[in-house]
Amino acid sequence: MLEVKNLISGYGKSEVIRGISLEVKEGQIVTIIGPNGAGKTTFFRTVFGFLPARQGEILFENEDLTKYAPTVRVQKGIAMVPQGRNVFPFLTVLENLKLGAYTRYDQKTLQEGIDLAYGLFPVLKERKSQQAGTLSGGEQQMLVIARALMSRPKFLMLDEPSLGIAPFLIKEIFRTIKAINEEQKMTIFLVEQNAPVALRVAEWGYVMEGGQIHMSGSAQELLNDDRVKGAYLGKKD
Amino acid sequence: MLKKTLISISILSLLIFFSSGPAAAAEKVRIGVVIELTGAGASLGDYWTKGVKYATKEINDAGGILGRPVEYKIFDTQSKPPISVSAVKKALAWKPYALSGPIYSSSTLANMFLSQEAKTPQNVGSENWRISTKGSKYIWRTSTQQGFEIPKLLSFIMAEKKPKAIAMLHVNNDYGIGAKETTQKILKETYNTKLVAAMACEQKQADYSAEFSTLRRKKADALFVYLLEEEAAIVYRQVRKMGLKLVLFAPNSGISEDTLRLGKESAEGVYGMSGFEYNAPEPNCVRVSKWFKKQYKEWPDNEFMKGYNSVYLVKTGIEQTGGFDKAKYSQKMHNIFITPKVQKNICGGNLYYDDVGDLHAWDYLVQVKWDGTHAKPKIVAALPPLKGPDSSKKTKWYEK
Amino acid sequence: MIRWLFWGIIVAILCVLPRFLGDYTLYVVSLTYVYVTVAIGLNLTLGYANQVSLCHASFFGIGAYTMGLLLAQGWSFWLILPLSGIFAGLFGAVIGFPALKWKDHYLALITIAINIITFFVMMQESWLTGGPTGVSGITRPSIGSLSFTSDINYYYLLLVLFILAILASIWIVNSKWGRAFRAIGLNELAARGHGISSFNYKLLAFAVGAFFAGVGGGLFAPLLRYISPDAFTFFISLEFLIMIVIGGMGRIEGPIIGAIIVVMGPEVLRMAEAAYLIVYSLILILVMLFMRGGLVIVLDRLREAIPARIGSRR
Amino acid sequence: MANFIQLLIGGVSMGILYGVVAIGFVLLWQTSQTINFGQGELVMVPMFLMVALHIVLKIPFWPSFVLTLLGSGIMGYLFERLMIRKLLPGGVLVIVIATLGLSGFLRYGMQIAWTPQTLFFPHLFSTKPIELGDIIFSPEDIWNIVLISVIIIVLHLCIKRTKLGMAMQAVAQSRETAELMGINVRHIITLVFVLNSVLAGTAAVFAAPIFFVRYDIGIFLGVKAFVAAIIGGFNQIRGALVGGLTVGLAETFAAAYITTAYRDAFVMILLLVVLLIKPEGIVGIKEEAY
Repeated sequence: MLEVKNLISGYGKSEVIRGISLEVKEGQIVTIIGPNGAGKTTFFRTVFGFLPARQGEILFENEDLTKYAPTVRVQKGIAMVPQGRNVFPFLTVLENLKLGAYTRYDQKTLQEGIDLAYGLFPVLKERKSQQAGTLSGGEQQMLVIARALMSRPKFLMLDEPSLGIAPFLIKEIFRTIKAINEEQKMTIFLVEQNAPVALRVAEWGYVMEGGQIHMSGSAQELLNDDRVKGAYLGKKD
Repeated sequence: MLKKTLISISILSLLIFFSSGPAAAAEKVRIGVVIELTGAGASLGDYWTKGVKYATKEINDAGGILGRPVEYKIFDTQSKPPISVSAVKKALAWKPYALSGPIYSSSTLANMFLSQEAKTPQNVGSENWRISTKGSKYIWRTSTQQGFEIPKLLSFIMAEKKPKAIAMLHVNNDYGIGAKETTQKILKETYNTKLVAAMACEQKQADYSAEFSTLRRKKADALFVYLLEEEAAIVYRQVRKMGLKLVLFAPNSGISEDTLRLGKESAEGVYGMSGFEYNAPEPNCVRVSKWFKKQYKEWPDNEFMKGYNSVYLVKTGIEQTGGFDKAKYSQKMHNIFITPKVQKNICGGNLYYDDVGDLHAWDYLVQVKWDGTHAKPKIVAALPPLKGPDSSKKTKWYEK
Repeated sequence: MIRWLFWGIIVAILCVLPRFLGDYTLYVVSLTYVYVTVAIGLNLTLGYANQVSLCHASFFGIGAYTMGLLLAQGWSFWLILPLSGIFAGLFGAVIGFPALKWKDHYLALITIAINIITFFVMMQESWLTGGPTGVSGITRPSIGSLSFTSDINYYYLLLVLFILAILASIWIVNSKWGRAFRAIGLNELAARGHGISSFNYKLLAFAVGAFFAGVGGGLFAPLLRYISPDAFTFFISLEFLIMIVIGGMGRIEGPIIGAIIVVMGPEVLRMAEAAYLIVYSLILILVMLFMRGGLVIVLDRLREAIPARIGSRR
Repeated sequence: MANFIQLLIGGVSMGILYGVVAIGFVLLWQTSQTINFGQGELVMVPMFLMVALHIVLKIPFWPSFVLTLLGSGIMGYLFERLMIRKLLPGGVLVIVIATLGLSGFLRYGMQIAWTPQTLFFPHLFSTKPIELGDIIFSPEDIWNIVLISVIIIVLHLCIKRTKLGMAMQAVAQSRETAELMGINVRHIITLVFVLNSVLAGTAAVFAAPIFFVRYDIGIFLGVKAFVAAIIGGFNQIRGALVGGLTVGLAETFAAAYITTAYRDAFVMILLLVVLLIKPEGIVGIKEEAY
């Protein structure tokens, strides 16, 4: 579904992504794990179009995306949940959700989307007329994921969904991610520092370090790999 | 490469600019027009410049001054005193015989010492009374100063309208504050009364409800509107809009063509003083106004006549001295009575210049009448000058 | 070595300049010196410490009125000139104390408001300032038998003080203060982390900037020999801002180039009569569109192009 | 009491005019962090346009009005496309200086291209004063207040209820997140500039009979609206309105009860007081909350 070939990008004079090639197959959950500063977020921002690609191709359903603005990529069926809590703080939860469906015009899909969001995260229904800025961190993360689903994407990109969230909520969020993948047949592309959680839901994984892919394999293989274990999985697991 | 070329061009132009020293004295009579071409006074400066232009053309068509053609050059003061100083310096570097302008009193006060030092006659359009107290022998006014205008206006209003409580709106600058001081002084000394309210207004002020509420509180029945043209028109409009019953009276800025063009029917009934207006009963005022109307499709403001006269004053002075000596010019042009015999084309009839360059001339008390399409000042009375040969001519109020 | 020669030649040119100038151009150059002095102050405040001030005309006016009013009381010019700077600097510190808690557009607005208020005080409090008619008859100074009354002599006085002002600003920029200003300008939080008391230095930058403006005002009054409130409006503050932005912020050469353009630009362009203001406005837009770092950049390019390295340190 | 009510009407009718110009300031600031020092000129130019159409060419009022708004919109579009888009990466100061240049360009351009004189503009409404007991007021003031209020309410509803309005709010709160939603931020910014110009054009038509039409009126209106926006709150549309009314009322009441000599200074003192006590403005929200 998504194929990245020899991608190079960065900020100013520095080159952060130094030739990355990878593939995400339709229907799968694929994750990139790696240490802080490996360039995972930069890679995501390049794929979504916030950063221009300096070289290489980003093929989505065999079409090169590099020439399109982020807006167009949304219309092509890509949605991204960026790092941090990117809610519109002065709009209500419901208004936030409606904005998620900005590229979808008809009332029916809108209502379906809202029902789906409320089904996945019932707490959002309770808070629907509250200003989004007043929600807790975990609730904001749920809202952001739900909002990304509102555009009915075929391909959902999630950047560090576990960042700064209470541990019991992390599990719930990942359970939901899995559910979205299974019930909605949505392809999910995930960046996570919390490797064990990510690899447990994913089917395929890449390990990124210093702007390059160091390893790849099925999630199960990576979970059992000694090097990965030593570097990212820590003692607890 | 392009940038380098640009730099060398700019350096070159700067060099050319600096190397162009004072030009050699020419055979022309040069007049440096230091005037409000931009800024708040741009509208007035425009009339003035047109007056200078017309007078120059007229004089040159008739053979110049003592055979020499007149040439003028315009220097913008931007309506700002510090810039007016540099404008006068620049004008003086051009070696003019005389200067014409500026109109704004604050600019004149800032730059008049330069013409005094350069011993170059300067004919200004300013009306602030302080100008005549500075002791310059090279400054002449082209209109009567507020210290002469206001007592004449008040004498009519007090005698004919007998107001019980007079209030005043004045523009918050030297022109307006000077008028407030003069009015307070005259009311106290001559009529033993005082203004019930004297309110400073900003330029471009559009809402006068605060001022009107004070008028109502003080039970004023007459209002002296000492504002610039646009603001005066706005006040007339608002007085009508709010249904106030007041005797309105104003200096010449309040009944000038610019004000009436904007005030239209709301200016009906306003009393004002007029020196050189297009409808003054004086042949030259009528003649140049008609020319203006033909040329620009509207009636001129009195600044046009003032600019026109500023050139003719130079002609008069030179012809009176019979040469181009500026010191003699200065001497001749003080205590001089300029009648149509002395200078055929000058506007305003008999003009008397006293020993400090103040103009004493006939003023006309007018009342604005609305004829359905235009507001026009109709003359109610002719008031003789306070000083000079004509001051002894006691007239009854002009034909009512 | 070559650098000193270069500056020596420039100073020499400035010294002989009056011989080639008419009255009027001499006045314009003198006025430029005064404005550069003020702009240098703003450059310290805004260019280095990154604190916007849109009331520099107030500081300038306070300096000018101090000079005009105390001269009328019979004080000596040489005593008043530092006082002009000190009064303005004190005023800067007093308003900076509450104002500098804010930054960017809030600080810009606070300073605009202060400028408008001081303008009204100059306008209305005639007992002190002479009101809208201003202060006239301001005299020029002398030392012993050396009198600065004539335009040329006053030009030389201004030239000396102008060079002193530039040297002072270079000294300040390279001193401990200057480094602190730049540190705050670049990143206030980081500067605080390095133990720089950011508020005190911001206040200092504001006061020093005001001091320069005050001295500029003290020199301005005798140059014009007349001052009125119109010379110190908020729009004049904008002109100072434009000077350093066009010239190049945070560079010693910036205010010099900027003041030359802003003061002399209209004078050169005046040939086109009223149209020069349009041209001037257009230049502002174009510089912002295509030469963001100010005209100093042109100078840099030129310097790079000339193999012998002339010019001052960055 | 009668006096008080009359001052109130006077202050509100001026204040609401400042407010509607200030709303434009707020919209621009919110969506693109632009501080537009040429705002006053965006009112001045439509004033002249209105005179050209309605008085010189004698086109009836309503068609002239529509054409004026159209012209304003085009002006706003060009302003954004040709200037602001290139300047935005440079930051606030660069935009401040460039818009100052623009303001001068339009002002002196109008003076030379047309006239330095003040031009007449007729009243839009009846000028026959209405008397209610001791209170005398003019229909013009009342109509201005009512019609501008309606315009502001409609604008408010559009922003709160329509899809484009929501998108504008989204861009104002976070540009990048708005892009995530598939909102074309550039289009929205252009739209806001057009909207700002049209609002300014509307204000121009209401202001013309009160101020008359002159090339340098923009400085006056621009500064007043700027101060109003800050006093009320730079990041809230209702802030601009509250600010406008506060400025209008403050100058009227201060002039009536204290002194007229410091009329414009009072507003500035008020600005300082507000900034020192509540820098985000009367109804503004702290920017740190973003």
